[in-house]
Amino acid sequence: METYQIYSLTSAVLFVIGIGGVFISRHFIKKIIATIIMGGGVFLSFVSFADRDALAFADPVPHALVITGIVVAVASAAFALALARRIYQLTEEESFTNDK
Amino acid sequence: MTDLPISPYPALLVGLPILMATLSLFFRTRGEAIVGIIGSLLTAGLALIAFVEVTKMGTVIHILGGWEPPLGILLRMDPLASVFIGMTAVVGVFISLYAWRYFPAQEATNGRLPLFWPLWLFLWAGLNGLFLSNDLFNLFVTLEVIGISAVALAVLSGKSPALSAGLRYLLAAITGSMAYLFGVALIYGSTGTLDLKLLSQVLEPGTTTSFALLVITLGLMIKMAGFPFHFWLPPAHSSAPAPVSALLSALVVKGAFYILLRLWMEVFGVSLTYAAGQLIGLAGAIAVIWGSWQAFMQTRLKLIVAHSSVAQLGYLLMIFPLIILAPGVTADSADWLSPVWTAGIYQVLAHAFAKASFFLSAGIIIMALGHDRIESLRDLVGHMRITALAIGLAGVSLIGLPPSGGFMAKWMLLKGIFLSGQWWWAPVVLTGSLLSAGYIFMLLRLAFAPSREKAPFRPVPKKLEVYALLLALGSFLIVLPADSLVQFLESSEIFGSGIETILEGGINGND
Amino acid sequence: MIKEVITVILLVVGCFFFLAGTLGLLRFPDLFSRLHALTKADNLGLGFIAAGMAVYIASPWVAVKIFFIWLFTLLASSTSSYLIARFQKEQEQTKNRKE
Amino acid sequence: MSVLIDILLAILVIYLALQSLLAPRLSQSVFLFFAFGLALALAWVRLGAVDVAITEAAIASGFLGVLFLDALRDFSPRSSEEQKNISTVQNSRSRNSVKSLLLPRLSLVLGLGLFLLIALEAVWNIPDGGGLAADAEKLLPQSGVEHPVTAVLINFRAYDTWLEIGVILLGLLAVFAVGKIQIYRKPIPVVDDILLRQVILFFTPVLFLFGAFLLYFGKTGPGGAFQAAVLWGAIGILLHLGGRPIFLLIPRWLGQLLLTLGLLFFLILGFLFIAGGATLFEYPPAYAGVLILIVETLAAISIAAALTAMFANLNQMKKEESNKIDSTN
Repeated sequence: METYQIYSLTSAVLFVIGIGGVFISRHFIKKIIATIIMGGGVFLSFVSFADRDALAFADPVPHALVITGIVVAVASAAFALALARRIYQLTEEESFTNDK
Repeated sequence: MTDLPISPYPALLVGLPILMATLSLFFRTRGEAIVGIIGSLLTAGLALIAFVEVTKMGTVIHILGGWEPPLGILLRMDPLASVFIGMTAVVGVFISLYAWRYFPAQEATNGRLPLFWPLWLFLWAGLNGLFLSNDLFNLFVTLEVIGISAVALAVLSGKSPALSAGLRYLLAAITGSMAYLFGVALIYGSTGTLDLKLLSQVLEPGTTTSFALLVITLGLMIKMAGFPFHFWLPPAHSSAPAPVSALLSALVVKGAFYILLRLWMEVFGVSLTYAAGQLIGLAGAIAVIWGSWQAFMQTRLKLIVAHSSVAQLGYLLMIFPLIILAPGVTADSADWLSPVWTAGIYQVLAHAFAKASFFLSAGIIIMALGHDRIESLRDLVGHMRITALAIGLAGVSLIGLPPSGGFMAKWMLLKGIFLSGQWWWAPVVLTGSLLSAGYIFMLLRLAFAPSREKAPFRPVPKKLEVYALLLALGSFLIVLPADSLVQFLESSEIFGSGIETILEGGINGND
Repeated sequence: MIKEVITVILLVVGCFFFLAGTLGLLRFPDLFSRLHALTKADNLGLGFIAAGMAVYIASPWVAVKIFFIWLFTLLASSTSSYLIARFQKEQEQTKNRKE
Repeated sequence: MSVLIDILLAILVIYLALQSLLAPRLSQSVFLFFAFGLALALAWVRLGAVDVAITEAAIASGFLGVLFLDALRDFSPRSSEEQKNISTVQNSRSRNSVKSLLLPRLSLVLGLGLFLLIALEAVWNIPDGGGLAADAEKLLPQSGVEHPVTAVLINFRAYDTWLEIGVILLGLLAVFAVGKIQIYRKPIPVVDDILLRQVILFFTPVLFLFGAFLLYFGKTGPGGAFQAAVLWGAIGILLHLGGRPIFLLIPRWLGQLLLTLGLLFFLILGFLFIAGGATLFEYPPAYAGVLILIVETLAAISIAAALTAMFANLNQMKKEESNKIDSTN
């Protein structure tokens, strides 16, 4: 088994854990963490595919895409966190009352 | 590809709103609004100039940084994109004018809403960027710009129901874009390119492609509130301030639909099956019935309108089974493609105008009454003639009665359905129309009913009512240039084409 | 060869201190002694590992960088454990005052 | 041997991800999430993506972790009595609904399992598309920088990066929209501690220098605007926690300028290129190197300012001031 294969399989597992977490977790914070885990899986897949042909010059495009993606994901997670904290301040709710 | 005429407009259409949004941050509330409205007018003007340019020159491109794909990114403004951009500009400018009057008028009752203008301009830039984009990853970034600004706009009122709905919306949006991005990773890994045009040449069917198609479709379905994932839409759209509801419903959800259409038509043709089209059509059909029924059951005006959005988006999904041809059918022999595409584009346009008008009218009613429970709509005609007329016209277009844009959409859809022989979709279209007629006429009956007591209608700026009415009229006026519009769109590569499926049977690669 | 042997010895010693620190974190009864175990042992362990890496790479420039890494970690971890301890002490004092 | 390390690391990453979702207490979740981010950063290093590793450790694990940690203050201060009440309510509720929930839960888990199998097959059988390494290598000399990742970020795909800087500013605006605080107003109560103050004073120039180092060497090696920005943002966060909220100490317009500088300069430069007959972000080759350095520096300043303001705003979301706002509809 090659290195990239280990991590590309890991990426699929993380992605599914993330999706499951978003739907099953109840607490807002855990839902947000789940989206980041999902993102981690996606970004890992980008880079692991790029690592396949071990050339001297690795494909820089996925690396750049992943850096962009991580920053974007963090910005939306920070926003989600602000929303979650505000909801908790106003209503003392830590999760959506009617489960989706 | 790169021999097409180069134009600066695509870059300006994204850059200008962001420039104005950033500049507006330097001012306090009133100054922010002034810069904001100037930014909106400039962006709309620019969009119309660009639209005219495309009608003259055909598809134009802008090669960002001078680096050609696959390494660089290319913006492409073809007739289809320019129609979406034009729609955004026209609807956007009316909503901007409305917001310009609406927020100061609200100030006394509801407090100020700072940040509306920069967020709205960011949203506009994101939408323009999405319609112009020709690159899978860039589409993700524009989707995020749209997602974050849309949710931020939706929670501007700061009340807890809006915040809760907003968080649900945001989590759905993030999940949707991550699912989309996973598909992009798989596609890039298996082809080494992100450019849509190049992808259509090199993508090959296989497990990976099918799975990528699956996650991309699921992600975009979440974003456009397609049937099993519609849960976030009604609360988010109904709890936002009126101009924002109008933006979210009329424009934002169309973005995800636009990408879905583009990707299915341009990129994933090799991996699609007839059954995949049928399945997504089924999701649309359920949305039409379920959304209309839910709208019928609501007792608050904004919730009715929001649920009706779920149904109207369902119609858009129903064009997929008709443009994905059964094995053995060639696109040349399929004479229903042109009506179906016309139906699709008119559904988008008519819904944008009518729904924006509807939400703006709802905002006026809330301003006048302080709430939007429908039993207080009694004698609306007596007090607010213009708003009642706007609701009536928008309603007629949503039902699909002649001579509205909605009628054009549904008529063409039915025509396409019968020409293609897929008769089983016809009852859905008719039932949906009947149900929407049900809730619209219920509203109108109340509006004409005499009130029992003296209703406490507060005065509302006349101009607000006029903007809502003009948008409602827009959903009728779009029918007039129908022939030239369709002709213009047919010079776009994907408009009027169908997908000839290669793979047999199975729902391999769909949801 | 000698270089590798020295590296391995330093790394093993470093790992031992980390292990001891973790054990202390898990087994000690109260916050203060846990902090004590964690910072003392971990800083030392990190020092040995840093020394091991410096020997292995055998370049003075890299050794200086590694030394700074160790120094900054030392500063940060001791300050943060000090703050944690201080917070805990204040909490206990207010609790005592209430009772 | 090295495969073994990778397998262990992969298992660790998956374990930490699962545990951070399954941990019973929220604080455990957050700390495991920190650990998850660091383990993932190690995975990036194993895959040769050092730039990504720095970004992951700095932003996704570091900055976001700090935000989560700060949020714990909100969610945890509940007396044990209240906790008990809530858990009994939840228990009675869950006892009633346990039967009705079992079937959907089970089908959800089964569905996820099936989905996982398909996903694993899809990534296992992925055809090798080759990627863009050759194109990037060929055009690298014209880009003005020597490090390929920086070249892609700031030159080849500058449009994405520019939009991304916009997304960060947008995220900050969104946080403002929730918090209703335009760049925070009053200073937070500070732990007045001589040691803390001295350490912050010591770390400020160190972090600044290290950020500048990463920024400058992004031209030739791993590093660049985003990594530098997080370090500079850390300065802002430290100063804020040490009782020196920088946005309060500088005039309002300067704060706004810092926040928008990167985006505006990037954009105005692009418009100038268009006016000169080129396309957006088409650097004249002779000046590409210099312009990229300026763009990166200003972008780093803006991102750092945005991260600081984001943290400061979230940090200020306190219970007291929110109670005044009517929570009813």
